[in-house]
Amino acid sequence: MERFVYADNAATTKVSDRVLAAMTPFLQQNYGNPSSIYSIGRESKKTIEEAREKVSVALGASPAEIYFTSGGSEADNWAIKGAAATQAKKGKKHIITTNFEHHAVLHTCEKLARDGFEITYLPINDEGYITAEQVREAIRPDTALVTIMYANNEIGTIQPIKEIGKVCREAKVWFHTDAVQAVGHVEINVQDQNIDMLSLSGHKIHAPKGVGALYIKKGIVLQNLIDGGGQERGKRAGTENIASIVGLGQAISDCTQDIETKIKHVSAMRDRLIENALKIPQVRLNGGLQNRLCGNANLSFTAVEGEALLLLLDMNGICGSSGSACTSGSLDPSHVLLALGLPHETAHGSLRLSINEETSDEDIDYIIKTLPPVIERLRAMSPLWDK
Amino acid sequence: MERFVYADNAATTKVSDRVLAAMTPFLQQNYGNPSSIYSIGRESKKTIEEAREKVSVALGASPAEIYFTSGGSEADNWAIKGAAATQAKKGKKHIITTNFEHHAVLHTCEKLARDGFEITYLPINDEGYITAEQVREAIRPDTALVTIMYANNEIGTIQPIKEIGKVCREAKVWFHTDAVQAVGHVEINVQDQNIDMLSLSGHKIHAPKGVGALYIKKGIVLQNLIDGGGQERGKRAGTENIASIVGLGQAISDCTQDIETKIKHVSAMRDRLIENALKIPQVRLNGGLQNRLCGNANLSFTAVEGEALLLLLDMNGICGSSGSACTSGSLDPSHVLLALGLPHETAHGSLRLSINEETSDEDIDYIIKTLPPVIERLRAMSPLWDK
Amino acid sequence: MLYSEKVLEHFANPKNVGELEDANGVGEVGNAKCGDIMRMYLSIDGDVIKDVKFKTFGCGAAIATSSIATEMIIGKTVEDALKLTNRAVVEALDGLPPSKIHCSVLAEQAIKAALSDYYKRQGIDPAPIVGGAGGCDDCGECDVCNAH
Amino acid sequence: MLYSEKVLEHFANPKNVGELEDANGVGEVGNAKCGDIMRMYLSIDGDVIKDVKFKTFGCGAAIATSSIATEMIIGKTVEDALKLTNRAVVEALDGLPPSKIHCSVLAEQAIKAALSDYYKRQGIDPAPIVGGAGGCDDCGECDVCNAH
Ligand SMILES: Cc1ncc(COP(=O)(O)O)c(C=O)c1O
Ligand SMILES: Cc1ncc(COP(=O)(O)O)c(C=O)c1O
Repeated sequence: MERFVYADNAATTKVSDRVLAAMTPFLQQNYGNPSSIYSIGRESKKTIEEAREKVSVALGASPAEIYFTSGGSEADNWAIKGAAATQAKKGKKHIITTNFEHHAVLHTCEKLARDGFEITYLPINDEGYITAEQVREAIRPDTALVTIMYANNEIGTIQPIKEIGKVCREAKVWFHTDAVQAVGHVEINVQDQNIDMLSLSGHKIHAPKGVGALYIKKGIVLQNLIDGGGQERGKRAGTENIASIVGLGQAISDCTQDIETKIKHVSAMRDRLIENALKIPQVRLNGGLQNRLCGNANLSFTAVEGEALLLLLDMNGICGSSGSACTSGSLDPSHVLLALGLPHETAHGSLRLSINEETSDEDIDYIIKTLPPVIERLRAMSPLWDK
Repeated sequence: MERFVYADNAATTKVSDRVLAAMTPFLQQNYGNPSSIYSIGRESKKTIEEAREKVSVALGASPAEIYFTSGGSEADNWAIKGAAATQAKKGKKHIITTNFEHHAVLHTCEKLARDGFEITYLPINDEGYITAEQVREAIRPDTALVTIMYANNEIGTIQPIKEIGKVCREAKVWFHTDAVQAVGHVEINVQDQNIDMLSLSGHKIHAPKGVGALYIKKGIVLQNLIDGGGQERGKRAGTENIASIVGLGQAISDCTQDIETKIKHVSAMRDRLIENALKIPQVRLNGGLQNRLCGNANLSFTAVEGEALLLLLDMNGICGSSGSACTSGSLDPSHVLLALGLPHETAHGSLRLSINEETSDEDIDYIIKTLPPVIERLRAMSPLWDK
Repeated sequence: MLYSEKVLEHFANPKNVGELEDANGVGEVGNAKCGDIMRMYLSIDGDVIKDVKFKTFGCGAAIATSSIATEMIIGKTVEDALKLTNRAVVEALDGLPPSKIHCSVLAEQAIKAALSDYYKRQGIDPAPIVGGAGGCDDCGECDVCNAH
Repeated sequence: MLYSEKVLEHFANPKNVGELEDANGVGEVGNAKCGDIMRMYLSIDGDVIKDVKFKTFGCGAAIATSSIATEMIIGKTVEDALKLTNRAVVEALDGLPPSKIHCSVLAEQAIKAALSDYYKRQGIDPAPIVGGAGGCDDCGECDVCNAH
């Protein structure tokens, strides 16, 4: 292997040295239970509140609006199931979402549908976008919640969140956004953008896996997902995952600092990657290029199956993914690519490369060099290619 | 401060060096997403399965019956809400529990009560025990679930789990036990003991906070608590908290090894502590001494309030707790002590000291020496003492 | 539960602990169910509070508020003591955690209860001067904690 | 998704990739919707399979099973080739992950489809010899994946 290039940062990221350094004391010396009264417990408590402050600053929220969770999936489940339970009491049992959400949102909506909720799945257009107008048209008097992802995990398209939020505010409907892919890669301000609830996850921004947060705007009352002790002001029970919470605080500060410069730098690398990849015959870029996560490239190659492509790239030292990580063990084609209108055989064959500020120009060179022969080799084996 | 004695291991424990060593590689180098197909992802996956194996061995279960969660509270919530949802479809809406469960169980049951479930709270006797006979008498044709804790977190009493399990098996009622305090301190075998579901938490056994597991016997189908990606065989969504899962695997192996010797050693220290503490005037031991966690001592001192006692002990280098950690920030007296039949003023004044194999004889000496003057000093200030 | 240095200081070294044999005003508020009982002993000479002592069963904050409150009224006139608010007590301690604010209320009420007792012993109806009963019932905290 | 060394080896260096100009038996199974298509080319002389080539669109396991299956029948009699089971293919690869077992079924079926084609070209009804259609429809996997 000439080189090792990790281009799957949308799946998960490496814990950064700064984050690890912030966490380490809380894994060992400062092990006090934050709810305990004695000194080492009190210190843990204080540290959690500092991390909460950092998260709130990154989102333009107030600390009292931030609740720590075990990750993005829990945050999504809590926001949606919690809002559904609250609103159902007022007779509101209609939820608006899209057909290209992460499974944490989609499967949660499906669960609610089994419980008697009606779900409207707004279709994305062939570039991967939803409009605020679509949301406006779908809202009904019994709409309990609108949940639309900030940026898609597979094709990286960024939605018009502020406008969607405005439509929801006008209609007095709660608006949740799954911003797991957006935080740290897009400038976010929940107030300006009219967001009522926002999910985020640590392991996408160099914090560890298994920690995340849900922003809940003051005044919004969700039913708890996890009942028990009084942690997180009685809204999320369970002894706090202090080390990881500290890591999340550090990570979100780091990744939102100087974000404009980072976006510019990473976008330039991404554009060079896409430009060169598009020179391969019969390739397409999935998702529009305009409003797109700075690190995301998603490509389909006619007659090439996704898993085989990933495996061969891995053998050449390149980590990418096909569909979202949590479904790549399954037989399903990507629901996101199907939502884009791609036929099944193409939906099986996409390659997502997700780079970030740690990616080097040499890494991009290496991908550009490696990709064409790998594609050629698989096509030589493919019964669809000579058809 | 002459000495620092951490005697609050029932609240949380220090991550052990062995556990930290096992975790460290997964915080940094091996950061692959376990669901990914390329090599570093595949390695993460394998590691998780090894940890699952370790947990299953410790419980006498099979690996396919172990599901990782974000902690004990999530495990309790999932077991109880998940079972309730499954059973409600069969018209079973009655749950049997006790009046001295952890809040993760109690508040979950209260939530279900609001949703139309009927809850029977079996009362403990004045020594802190439930009998299998009480359970037998409470079971009805519409009983969905029996959930009774293995060992109490405040007073350390160990319940007759095997017998309760037998009663439930005979009646064909699902049996869940919150074993967060028992794992690593009691010999457990879910098969012998007729347990259908069992919750455990890492941070009570020298693994980090924010990781736990739920054992679900093969054949039992629970509704998911967290929907989304296909992790944990589609039953618990969310990118796996690999480092912590590895830590939990290591910790549970360590703490169940040579458990008999450990229990003997720790019990002896505990007995010496209790014996000497009982020499203080007007003191009582809460919970029976017979079937009691080897590290637990819970004492009430007439006319002494719990929080003040803890604070003064802390100033003398001793970390203990009053009530459970997650409620010690609140104004409530301990519901466990009230369940034992203690009057309110006594329920406000209990001291839980929880020691473990890391506690030394010198630590015990120090507690024995420090406690009497501290009690005396608070009594001198108390308007209840001279009454 | 984050206590200020000031609270910890007063808890560790409380001022004016004890009873006053020659007290001419004694007041007790709170109850064991709530977890806090405060008893204040005042020795009043003319219009001036010459000495104060307290006994408290309660959390760290209860002890610290008792201690600082006694300091705040010792040597003051009865009139000034009546003006002592729970807010002033909280400020003097550099703040209290939200769940402990009721302790400062108790301290204020304990002083008022002791002053009421003083007036009664003088044959004066305290109600117009001291105001309400000054008992625990006014605080409402117990409802909060029991409803929890 | 944990592949054995054997699977990875056959994926990295698949044997018998390509087409056979002089094939006298060609079979294709699977469909793009399911994500796997396998096409087998057989060159049969008398009773013996002289040469085999394959083309596969599909995952790593699909390519590896195609590769090993061709190796397992090359030089064998038609009769022996008919006896090749998906189980034997899985074993030869030191196992497959559960979700990839269908690939081995496809390999077996692709060979049977090619043999059916061979019989048909000889004017012989393949049904009594080869058995069922050997098409993708028998595998049932697509239902599984679509129901998911
Ligand atoms: C008996 C019992 N159940 C449940 C829990 C909750 O576990 P966790 O803090 O991991 O959520 C605890 C400890 O906090 C406990 O002692
Ligand atoms: C858009 C989106 N939502 C939710 C999640 C789930 O987050 P987590 O893995 O932290 O549960 C992910 C990533 O896995 C994601 O990309």
